[in-house]
This record gives sequence, C-alpha cells and structure tokens, in this order.
Amino acid sequence: MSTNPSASRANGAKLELREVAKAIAGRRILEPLSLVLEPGRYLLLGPNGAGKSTLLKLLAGLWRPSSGHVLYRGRDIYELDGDYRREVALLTHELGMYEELTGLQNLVLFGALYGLPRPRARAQELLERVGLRFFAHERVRAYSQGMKQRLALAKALLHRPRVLLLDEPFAGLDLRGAELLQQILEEAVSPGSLLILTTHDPERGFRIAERFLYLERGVLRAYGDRARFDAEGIRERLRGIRDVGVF
Amino acid sequence: MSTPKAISTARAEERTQRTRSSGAWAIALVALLVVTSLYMIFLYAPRERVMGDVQRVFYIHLPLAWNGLLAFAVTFVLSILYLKTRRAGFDRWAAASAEVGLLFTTLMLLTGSLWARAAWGTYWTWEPRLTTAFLLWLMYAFYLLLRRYIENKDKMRLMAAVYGIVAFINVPIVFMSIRWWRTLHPVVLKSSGFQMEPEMVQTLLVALVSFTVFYGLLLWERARLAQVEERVERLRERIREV
Amino acid sequence: MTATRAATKPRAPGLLRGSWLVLRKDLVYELENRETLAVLVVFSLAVAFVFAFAFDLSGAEARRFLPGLLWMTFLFASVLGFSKGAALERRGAGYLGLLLAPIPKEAIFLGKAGSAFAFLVFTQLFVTPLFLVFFGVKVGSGEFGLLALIFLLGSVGLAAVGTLLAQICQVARSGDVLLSLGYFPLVVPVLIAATQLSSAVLTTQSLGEGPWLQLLLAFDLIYSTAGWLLFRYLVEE
Amino acid sequence: MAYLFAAFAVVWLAFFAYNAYLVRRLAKLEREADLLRSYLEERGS
Repeated sequence: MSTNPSASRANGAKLELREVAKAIAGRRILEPLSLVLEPGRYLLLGPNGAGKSTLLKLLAGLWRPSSGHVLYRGRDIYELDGDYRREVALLTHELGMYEELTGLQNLVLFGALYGLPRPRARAQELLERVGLRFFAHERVRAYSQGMKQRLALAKALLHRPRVLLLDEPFAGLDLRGAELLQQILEEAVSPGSLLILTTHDPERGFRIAERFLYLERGVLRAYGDRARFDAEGIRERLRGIRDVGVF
Repeated sequence: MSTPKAISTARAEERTQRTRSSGAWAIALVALLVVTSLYMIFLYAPRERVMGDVQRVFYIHLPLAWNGLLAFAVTFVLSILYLKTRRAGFDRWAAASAEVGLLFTTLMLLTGSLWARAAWGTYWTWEPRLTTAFLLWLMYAFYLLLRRYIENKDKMRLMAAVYGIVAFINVPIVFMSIRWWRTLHPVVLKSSGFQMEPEMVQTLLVALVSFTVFYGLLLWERARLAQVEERVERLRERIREV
Repeated sequence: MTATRAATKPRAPGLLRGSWLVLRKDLVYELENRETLAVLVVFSLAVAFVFAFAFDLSGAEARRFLPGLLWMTFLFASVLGFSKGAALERRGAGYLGLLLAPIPKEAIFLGKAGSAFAFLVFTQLFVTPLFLVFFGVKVGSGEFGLLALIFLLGSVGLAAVGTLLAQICQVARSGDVLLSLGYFPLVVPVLIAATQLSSAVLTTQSLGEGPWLQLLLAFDLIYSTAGWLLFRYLVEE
Repeated sequence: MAYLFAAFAVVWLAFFAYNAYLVRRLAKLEREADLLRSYLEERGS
C-alpha cells in the first residue's frame, strides 16, 4: 500500500533519537541526545572516546540505551525487533563472522539468516563486487586485514539495508580498497536510505556524505552541512586530536 | 569557599551519628535475643529423653537451615526484580543476601555435622537434606565467585541475576531427586524421630525469630558495605577523570 | 504483485528456521574443522583407558558400575563441548553477526543448545559401544532402545543447562574453569536420574520403578524453559 | 555435651567474626570515601 517508489522519500529510512543516553558500568558514554536523522548520508566525527561507536551500536539495536528510545519510522526499534534488524547493517572493526569458515560459507549463512531467497547467488554477486571472487573458498582466517574488511562490507550489503552504519570503514584499507569502497557505497545507497559513517578523515568522508555530526565527550556539539563544517572550524579541532590518536 | 565542605562534613557526621544510634539499637536488640534464646535453649527447654543434651543443637541448626533457604529465596526474588528494572540496588541486596545465606549454610553444615557425630557416630552422611545443603553451598559459592570474575559491572549484574534464578529453581529438583535416590536405598538412619514438647516448640520459635533478625541485620550491613564500596568506586572514577 | 514485493523485502526467518540455521552453521563448521569431535574422541578414549585401569571390572560388577562411569564420561565430555561451542562464537566475534541478524534471540539459544545436544549424542554413540567392549558387557536390542531413550532425555537437560551456563561464563575471566564449577552442581539431578535408569535397564531390562523418568522429563522441561526465557538477558549489552 | 558446646561456639564465633569484618571494612571505606570527597572538593574550589 505504501511501497510505491514516489513515496520513497516520505517513506524513507528515518531514525529518531529521543533522549537516548548510554552508561556502561556507571560511566556515562553518551549524554541524553535527541535528534532526527532524515534519509541521507551523514559523517559522524569526533575525537577518540567521543561516543561515536557507541552511538552506532545504539542505532543498530545492538546495544540497548540506558534511557530513551530510538525510533525507526516512528516506532521503537526494540518493538520492531527483527523487522528493524533486517533493514539495518553495522560494520565495525570486529568481523562478526566465523574465521574458520570460508568467505562464501559465511555470506551464504548470513544471507540465509537475513531471509534472502537465493543466498548463494547473492553471496557470489557480492564477493565479485568487493573483489574477493578468487578467495571465495578460502577460510577467512587466511584473509589479510584488508580482505576481511571487504568481506565485512559484502556481508553488510547482503540484505540491501536501508540503514547502513559504518564504523571507520576506511581503516585498514589501501588506496585501491578505499576507492572501491567509495564506489560501492555510491551504488549501494539508494534514495530514501540512511548512511552514517565515522572516520578520522573528513576529506574522504565528505566525498560520500553531505552532512556531518560532531560528537565530543558524549555530547553532540555541532551538526549541519559542509559549509557549516568549515565555519565551525571542526577540521582544526579534529586535527589537533588526530595526531595523538591511534590512526 | 569553605561552605560546601563544611556542609558535607556536617552531613557525614550526621550520617555516622545516625548509623551509630541505630547500631546501638541493633546491638541492644541482638543482646536481648541472644540472652533470651540461650536461656530458653539451655534452661527452659527440657532435656530430650533419647538423644540427651545434644538435641539442643537442633535449636540453632534448624533456624540456620531455614534462614539459609530464606536468604537464597530473597536472592532469587531480587534477581528477578533486577532483570525487570535494572536498578543496581536490587542486585546489591541480592548479592548481600547470597553471601549471608552462604554463611548460614556453612554453619548449618557444621552444626549438622557435629550433631551427626554425636547422634549417629559419623561426621558426614549422604542424607538427603545434608546432600542438598552441600549442593546449595556449592551453587552459591559459585554465584559469589562468578561476581568476582566478571569485569564489566553491567554484564556481571545480568549474569549473576540469571544464575541466581537458575540456582534457586534447582533447589527443589535437587532435593526431590536426592530424597528419592536415598529412600530407594535401605534406610540406615532416621532423623528427627523425637517428640516435641510444648517448651521445645516455644524455644524453637524464639530461636527462629532471633536468627531471622540476625539475618536481617547482617543483610543490611552487607548491603550497606556494598553501597559504600560503589560510592568509593565512583569517587575514584571522578578523580581519574579530573 | 506479491512476487515482486517478496523479492524486494524477503521475510526474516522465524524461530524454527533461525534455530536450524544456527545449528546447521555449527555442524558445517564441525565438518570443516573437526575441532570439537576430535577433542571428544580423544578425551573419551583417554577416560576409558583410565577407568579400565582404575576399576578392574568384569561380569555383574561391570554391569553395576557401567552406568556411573558412562555418565561421568558424558558429563566431563559435555563440558569440553560447551566451552568449545562458546569459543567458536568468540573468535571473529561471530556472536555479533548473530545478534545483528533478524532472528529471534531465542533462536540463538535453541540453535546452540541443539548443536550441544548433537555433540552429546555423538559422544554417546562413540563412548557407549567402546565402554561395552572394554568392560565386556553385552546388551540386547531391547535394552539398547531403552538406553537410547534415557541418553536422549539426559542430553536435552545437559544441553539446556550447559548452553545457558557457557553463555554466562564466557564473559568471565577463566570462563572455562568457572563453567565446570558451576555446571556440576546444577546437573546433579540428571546424573542421579540417568544413572538410576541406566542401571535399572542393565540389571532388570526395564526402566525400573521410581520417578526417575518423570524427574528427567521435568528437568528437561524446566531448564529448556528457563534457558528460553533467560537467554535474551545474557546476550544483551 | 562437648559437641553441643562446639556447635554453639562455632556459630557464635562465626557470627562475631563476620560482623567484625563487615564493620571494619565499612569504617575503612567510609574513611576512604571522606578522604576522596575532600580531595575532590579541594580540587573543585
């Protein structure tokens, strides 16, 4: 009834945070945050320990907020449960797959878990796309870091998610890998879907994203478009911190 | 400048005073109960005809057993409440109750064993109640051990709550299975075959009440200790952040 | 119409399909790597060897002691199986993938318990004939059927408790040690009921008297339900 | 009679020891809490 394409914008992947806060073992990682994320592409920036990964895990429904709610199209994601999780993908530095299985086996397994009608064909298609076709039958344990990263990306795209959350997708990728990632994201992100990625490299990030969110110590300090980013001088604030950072 | 500090010192003093005065009340109550129950156990209750004076161990043994079980039941209920509400207070009291319950169970095993030596001539027998108590002891020792071995406090509370529930569910199953196991074998020893006279029942009731009060006091103290522990932890955390 | 919609948004797997996928994953994994099975086989052989030396049994005596020895072996082997199963999810953070997938959390419990059950049954299939041969005990086909029933019922209870407890212990330091500490007191009823039933079968060719079968069934039911209801708290962050 | 005496002694000693342990730890922690608090207040002012 509401699946016709012209309404896709209005019916897009909209996420809403209502006073969402997270504390882990008594430590406050994210202060209460209210925010509406319309369909589009966002860059999540901030120094190490600002709460970026935590925010992504909360949005993915992997971590439960200590207080507040995350709404997807106006409904609590914990109420939607599986119906939400099959719309979302999260890419983190953890593989989230089985190292002793082959790349193909992993993708077929997760394809089935996401209820794809023909998981094998889809898995092969994606392996081809991320350039792992010749490594499909090799165990993931033997993959290099960059290959694991690409496999994780393939897994994230398997079920054509409408909410795509990427935590440091460029880390560990070489130049070619980064270009490929950028290309794939261009195609994968359909209108009406929502993409959020964190990175330490705003230049590269802005080639994909059009808006940004800036977190510091669990508080959203600034958000807006590219012009706003330049005006706020966030690049300078990040640069000072980046040098001490891990990357 | 110095006002906040003065206020906080005053508050601390007030707190210690309140603790001290309620502590004095508690000590008076405990003393009263101890004296009364000792009087009743040793002088008021008549000498048991078959077993003799050793039977008097029963007046502390049974309350210990009863309160051990009560303590674990409290842990069970609080664990469920913790899972429902995620309030750290429930978890704190659940853990406190398990620790006090473990102490009671330990003492129950010791007194039971001494009684067994006097009455049956052996320190240990695989009698259903003793065996159940022994398994109970193992389970709750594990509960406390588990809490120390998980770093992440939130995780630790969740895991402990689930185990607190699972362990208590197991109590009736273990008891029934061991009872059936033993009764299907030839019965060698028969316990508690003596007649209860009215004075004995009264003594037992007083002892039961006294031990339940002790349980409550120890529980309260233990939970308070845990609360202060957490407070110190938080303060340290704040200092680290500064 | 419906076809195109089904193609664009596939239905997420339900409880049964989800559990089956998790279970099948463990089986495929095992076929590829044969980690757990290898451990179980070597362990059982070593235990059989030790028992044969420690208890020099034969004839009626062997019949009397065999159930206890068998169940002790199953118990220890199952602990190995559970910690292997938990370790498999830890490496590469496979759990993360399962938690993100749109399957019910209960399906993860059922799947993991199912695979633990499968490994237990395999161990029993391997160990029982071995012990029968080593201790020179002959079993008729009627007895065999009854033993199989007991073993299956016992394994359900062990798998449910073990899966729950392995999940609890895997977030702890030295979780494997803790697992065995917490596991044995909990499964005492299974141990008692199953050995009683097995002895009855070996000595009287029947399930004997006493409420043991009911106890085993009740245990299975209670712990499957408990695992079902509590597991989602264990995987939550 | 000796067993009776032993049983009572064990129980009361254990209660007493546990209680003493709790009280001592509580006092120590309260002192530490006050110390940390005053340190924080000095830093804050």
